[in-house]
Amino acid sequence: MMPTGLEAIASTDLPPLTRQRPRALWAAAAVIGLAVLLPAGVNQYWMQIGTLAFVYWVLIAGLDLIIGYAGQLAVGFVGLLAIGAYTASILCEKASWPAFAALAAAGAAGALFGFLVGLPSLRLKGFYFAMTTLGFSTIVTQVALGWERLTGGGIGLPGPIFPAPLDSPVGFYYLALGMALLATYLLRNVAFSNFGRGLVAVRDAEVAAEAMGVPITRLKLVTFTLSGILAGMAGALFAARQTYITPDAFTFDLSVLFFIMVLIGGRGRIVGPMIGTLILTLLPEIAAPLVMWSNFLYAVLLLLVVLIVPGGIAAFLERLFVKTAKGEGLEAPAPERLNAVLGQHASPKVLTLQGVALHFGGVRALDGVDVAVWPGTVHGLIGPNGSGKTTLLNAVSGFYAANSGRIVFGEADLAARPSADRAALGIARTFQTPRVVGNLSVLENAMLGAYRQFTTSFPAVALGSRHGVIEDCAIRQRAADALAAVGLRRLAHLRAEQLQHTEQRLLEIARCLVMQPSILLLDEPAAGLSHDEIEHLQALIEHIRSLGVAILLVEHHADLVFQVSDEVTVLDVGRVLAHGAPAEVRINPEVINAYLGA
Amino acid sequence: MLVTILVAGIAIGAIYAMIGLSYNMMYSTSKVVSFTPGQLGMIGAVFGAWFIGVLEVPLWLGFLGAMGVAVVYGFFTELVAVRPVLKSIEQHLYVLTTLAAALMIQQVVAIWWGTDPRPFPTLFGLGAGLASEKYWLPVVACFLAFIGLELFYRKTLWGAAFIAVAEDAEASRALGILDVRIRVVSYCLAGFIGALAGFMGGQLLLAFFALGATLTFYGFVPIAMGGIGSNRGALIGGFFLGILQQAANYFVGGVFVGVVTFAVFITVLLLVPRGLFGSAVARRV
Amino acid sequence: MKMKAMCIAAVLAAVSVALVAVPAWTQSSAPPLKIGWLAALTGPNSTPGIGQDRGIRYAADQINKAGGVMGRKIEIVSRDTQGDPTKAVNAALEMINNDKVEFTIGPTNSGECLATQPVIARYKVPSFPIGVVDSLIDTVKFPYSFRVSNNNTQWQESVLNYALKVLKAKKIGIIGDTTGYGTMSVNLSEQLLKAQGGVSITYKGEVEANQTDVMADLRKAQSSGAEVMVVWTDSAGLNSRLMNARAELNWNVPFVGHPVLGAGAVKPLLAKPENWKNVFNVGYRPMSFDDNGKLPEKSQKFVETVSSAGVKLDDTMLWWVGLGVDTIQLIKDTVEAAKSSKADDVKRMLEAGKTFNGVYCTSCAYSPTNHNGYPTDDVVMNRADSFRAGAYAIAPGYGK
Amino acid sequence: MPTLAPERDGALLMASDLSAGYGAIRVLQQVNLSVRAGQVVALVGPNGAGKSTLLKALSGMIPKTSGTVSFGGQDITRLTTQACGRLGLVHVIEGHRVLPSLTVEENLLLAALDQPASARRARVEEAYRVFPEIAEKRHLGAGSLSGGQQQMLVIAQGIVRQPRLLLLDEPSAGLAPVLIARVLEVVAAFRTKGTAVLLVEQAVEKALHIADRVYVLVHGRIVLATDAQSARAPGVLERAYLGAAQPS
Repeated sequence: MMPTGLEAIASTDLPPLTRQRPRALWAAAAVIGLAVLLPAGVNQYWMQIGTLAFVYWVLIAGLDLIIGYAGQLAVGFVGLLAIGAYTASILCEKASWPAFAALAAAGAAGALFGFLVGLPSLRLKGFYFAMTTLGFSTIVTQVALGWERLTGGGIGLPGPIFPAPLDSPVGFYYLALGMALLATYLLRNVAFSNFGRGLVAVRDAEVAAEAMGVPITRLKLVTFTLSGILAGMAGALFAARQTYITPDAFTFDLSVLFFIMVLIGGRGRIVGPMIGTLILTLLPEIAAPLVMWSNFLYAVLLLLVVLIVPGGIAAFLERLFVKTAKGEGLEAPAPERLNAVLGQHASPKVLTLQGVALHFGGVRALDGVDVAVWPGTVHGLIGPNGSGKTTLLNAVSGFYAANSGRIVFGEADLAARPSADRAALGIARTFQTPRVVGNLSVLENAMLGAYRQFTTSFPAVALGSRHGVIEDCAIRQRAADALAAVGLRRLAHLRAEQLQHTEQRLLEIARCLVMQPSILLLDEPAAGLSHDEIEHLQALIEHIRSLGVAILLVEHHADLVFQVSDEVTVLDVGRVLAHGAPAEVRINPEVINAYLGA
Repeated sequence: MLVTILVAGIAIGAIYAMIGLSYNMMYSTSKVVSFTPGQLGMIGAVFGAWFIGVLEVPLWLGFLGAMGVAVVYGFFTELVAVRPVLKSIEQHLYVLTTLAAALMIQQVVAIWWGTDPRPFPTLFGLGAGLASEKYWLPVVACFLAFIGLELFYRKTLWGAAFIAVAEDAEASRALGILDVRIRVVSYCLAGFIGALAGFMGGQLLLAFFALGATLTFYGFVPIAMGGIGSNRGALIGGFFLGILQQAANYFVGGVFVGVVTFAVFITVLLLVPRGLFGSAVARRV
Repeated sequence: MKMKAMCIAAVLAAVSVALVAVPAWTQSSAPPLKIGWLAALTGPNSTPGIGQDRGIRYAADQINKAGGVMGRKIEIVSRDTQGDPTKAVNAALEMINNDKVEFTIGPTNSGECLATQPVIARYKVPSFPIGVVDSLIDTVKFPYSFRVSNNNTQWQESVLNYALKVLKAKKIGIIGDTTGYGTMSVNLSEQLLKAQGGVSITYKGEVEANQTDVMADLRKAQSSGAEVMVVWTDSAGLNSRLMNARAELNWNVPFVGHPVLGAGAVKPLLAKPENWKNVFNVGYRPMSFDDNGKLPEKSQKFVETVSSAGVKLDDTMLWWVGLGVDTIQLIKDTVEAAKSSKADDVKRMLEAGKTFNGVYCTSCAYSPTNHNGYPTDDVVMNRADSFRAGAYAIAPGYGK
Repeated sequence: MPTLAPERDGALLMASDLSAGYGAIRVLQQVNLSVRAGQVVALVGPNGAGKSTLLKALSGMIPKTSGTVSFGGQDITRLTTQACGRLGLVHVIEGHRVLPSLTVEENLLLAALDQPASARRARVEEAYRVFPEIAEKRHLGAGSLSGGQQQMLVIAQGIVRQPRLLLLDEPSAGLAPVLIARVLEVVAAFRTKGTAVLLVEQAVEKALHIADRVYVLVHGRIVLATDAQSARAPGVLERAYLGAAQPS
């Protein structure tokens, strides 16, 4: 997974690839060396099985991004393989295109249909989405059968033949190996980049991803397109390896096989699915007599992986090779590191709510609320349960649309802006129950905050652009500073799900800081904190304020609110009950009654 | 010509509708959309054919035997494929485990029963031509199942308990209702209804191991149209799909029936994700 | 004490060496003649593969008992392809590279054959595919590939000649299933009939194999005035439903077409046994009972010897078993005639045109330009409902 | 303010060093609490303090991270909420969560599902006597009832289950004052029938009128445990609530 030790990251100039643990680099070199020498050491049969494994891996590398990283259960991916295979074969056979041009065309066709297969994932989840991909692949086989003039129907047609040296089994082996390495390179670049982290956030914490401004629709579609390209090219290679394709070569069982290859490997990993692909290509050859039971074994394997070894091979390997260092625990925060994080970036903006009303069904959650939060000040918001505090926060951060009234931040009228743009405007928020991306490391979670400020495009990152790597390092450094600021410096490399509840709260705050916000919305940050943890929080809030960031603090912890706030508003049943300096509000009889629920 | 399309369409539509009822029965108590209803239909057809056709067991015993196997498979599905993944339902792991359960039964039947469609015996031998039993048996069974379920929900206390668990599992637990036991019973009942579809439709569909996959897909279309959880939606969606397919088969030709069905399926899903009668989706934050 | 342990170890070592050496010693000096058999023994259409498998193993045993081929024992190396093209290609690669087979038989379905032919051709291994698709045999693309069984055109000609010459039909309807094989056969029949001239195709349709109700389609064919229905589907279910629909429309028009019209699996699917009347499936003269119910003398002897050797015939087709036996026999004769099993020698010997007289392929002959060995006029029509012990009665009108 | 040790003898329900929460979130920290037979105990505290979590931990709705709970002398720490219910520890959860598409009668009959069929009718009639307001709406869908009526129905469901101890979670939430009085009057009546009540309530003053003892829960800790009389003294609760009482 990610490199360990925060100090190692401090040197920003080295691109992440070379700074990966030497052991991983040596392992990768060994595997590639073995693959290059294989044809010499083994007969043509096992070599061609190797070719098949590489061809499948070109597809699985793309599918791993969809299932492993983005968590979209695309069950019917054989349809895209078929589209690539038929596009290449038809162009070569009927329009006598050169093989490499046909390969590129297969990639393009894969991109188009990958995009189309991705569209339903924007609205559908789980079973519904799995069903659409299954339906898609059955349709592809039926059209291949029915459109006889083009696809040769049941009789099928010959696959593309690559030019001279590559048409021999050995030559084609190296072509497939090359494509497999290219696919791995693309997968690695995206997986270890800003986009890879965004995908895992979409999989594990879609709400948090939206709050951080991750453009979920665009990210999903771009990922489906990339995996479509890989699947299409894999299809062309598959047709070339088979030398002849018929519709019944693209069976539902192959779809399930691809699905299991990713899952057995382990979600959100690269090496795991690679090994999964190798095993599931070799297994049927070794256990040929068991071929009758092959589907049954795949089903049992799928069940075992989900129920017993959710982490798959990757988790198993990690337990063996990667010793997950124990977190040494919380440190005293170092607020001075904040200057490096926020720098002079935070442009001061005023948040004003005028007459904001919002109701669900009969219940009037907010009933004409006026609140103003000035830059460089802390505005406390308190009130009994169900008074509308969190609703107000959700309205500002775009999860709810106000029925009437205006919310203005700086010059932007928020009503008009979609929720995903709020992060770009400089609005950052935490949640009542912390929403962190469990499977990402603490450092990666913090880096997610800067998703919107990452300028390199997806294709550029996929192809390993230097600029993308430099940007990534800058964000990594900013995240490291933010973690130090909140006291999580020594826990950077732990997975976020290993953190204590309070540490997860601080991680959320660090993530917000990395967004270099103009306003920070804190939703009950002190809940469940111990006494001295609250003091640390208070010091942190005061330091953030001193750097010109506006803070809207929703909190039950009365003495924290009254000590740190510059002004306090008390909400009750959706209306402003009292407003003013903390000292006056605290002794205001109405407030006490509201609190005691007289 | 219209008559043939209607009669065959309604007969097939009734089978899809019953598979839809099986989907709803499982969903109501577990909020899991499972891959196995189609396989239950296959079990009804294959085991019905085996008991009555091969072993020549009397009709009613063959019926009970086929239903029994489906109930046991329903129990197995809940125990192995649903219960362990209920805790992390938002990760949709149930898609994987129920898919595995479906593939297992399909492969076992393929190895034991063979891979060619085998005959399903005529049950009562009533009617001929368009009035043959193979057309109206599934329709009768479908309405009996639908009405039976409505009565069960409305008139019996156990039915009320089902609705309670479906509506608010936590409140039901607080009331002392054993929601786990209700869920197990619902999966067994779903097994019965699914197998009923396969058994009653056996003469139309024949006893074929790959029936499960087709019924799972075509049985899900009414659910997508009608909205998961609504039995009325499943019925209407089922009959609509049956007739649509027969018409497409006649006018457009065999190959493109799948394309037409998928086109209808995907448009409905994208326009009305919750379906026409579906229940509202919970608030996000 | 140590001594005792020592000598026990020595004895054990000696015994184990002996065990390993024994099999090698008894084997004749020459290495076994390995024949690869790509069979679909499970999966969708696996029934033909199972029948052919019985013939192949029976023939190999008989030959090995009689001393093998030039002293070399025949070893059948088989692997189940399940009718899946990818598995068939992998199986072929394994047999050729790992097991070093010198011949391959099969695969048994057209899709698989089309995928394996180019792969096998690249390794110059003589192969005997069993699919009927014409494009499987091509003396240029697949120089070492020969076919013992018939090709699709021979089936088509037998069926269409019977419809035109024996049944004397002027208006013909053609119906097939929507699989690749089905659509291809329906189009081929249409072309051949148009080339024939003097006959009108009143109905042409394709029906999905598991479409439950075919009444609508058949009613369209009936109203088109077709006098004979040519049927191309290998799905027993669809064939039975077509016959039942014909009976319900009481439209007594002969069905002429694919062998599976007479398959054992059709019988139980029929609403009434008489629905099987007036149905003629394409078959083979050597495997057909003549008018007084007797098989040709050579086939009768074959049936007796084979069933006495314990090979079951009642649940399969006799010609499948015959094809298996003939292919092994053909390999033996060719290798013995060429005195070598090298690919080029075998190819030269086969193309020399020496006719091979098998049970199923009674006069099988190849030439450098024709690698289809089956004699066309042995492809005849049978009466579908006359199925007995794997064979059929020859259809009326053949007489000679 | 030292936390008082719960009375050892004769306690019907006793929780000792009870901790619980949701996943990584620690809500309750070493809570000690007890309720004697026939006693009405009020549990108050600022919202978000963990009052509902405590009731759910006591009744087995959520797993406990540590500590034990005993009821009628029997250890019920591991029991499911259904099993606790059968022992007489009945939990009426917050938010008047009736089953809307079932009739009032069906809602009540369901509560008596685990009792012999013959006894169900008697239980339901008894509940109607306590809440005549819902008696005449017995055949209406529970969803069509007003908030107050739904609250009565939920409590009636508790009555039907013949509780020895009733855990009531904010029965007065969202109710008009006159209905709050009606509900609290019914709660007080339980005492006369010997049914103990652990009442979680926002309306602190009203709760104090009918309660025998009071526990104040702040941030998952019991900061004050005293009899209702001394709790009513001025300033006692304010200090507990508004943070003056620093948790030890």
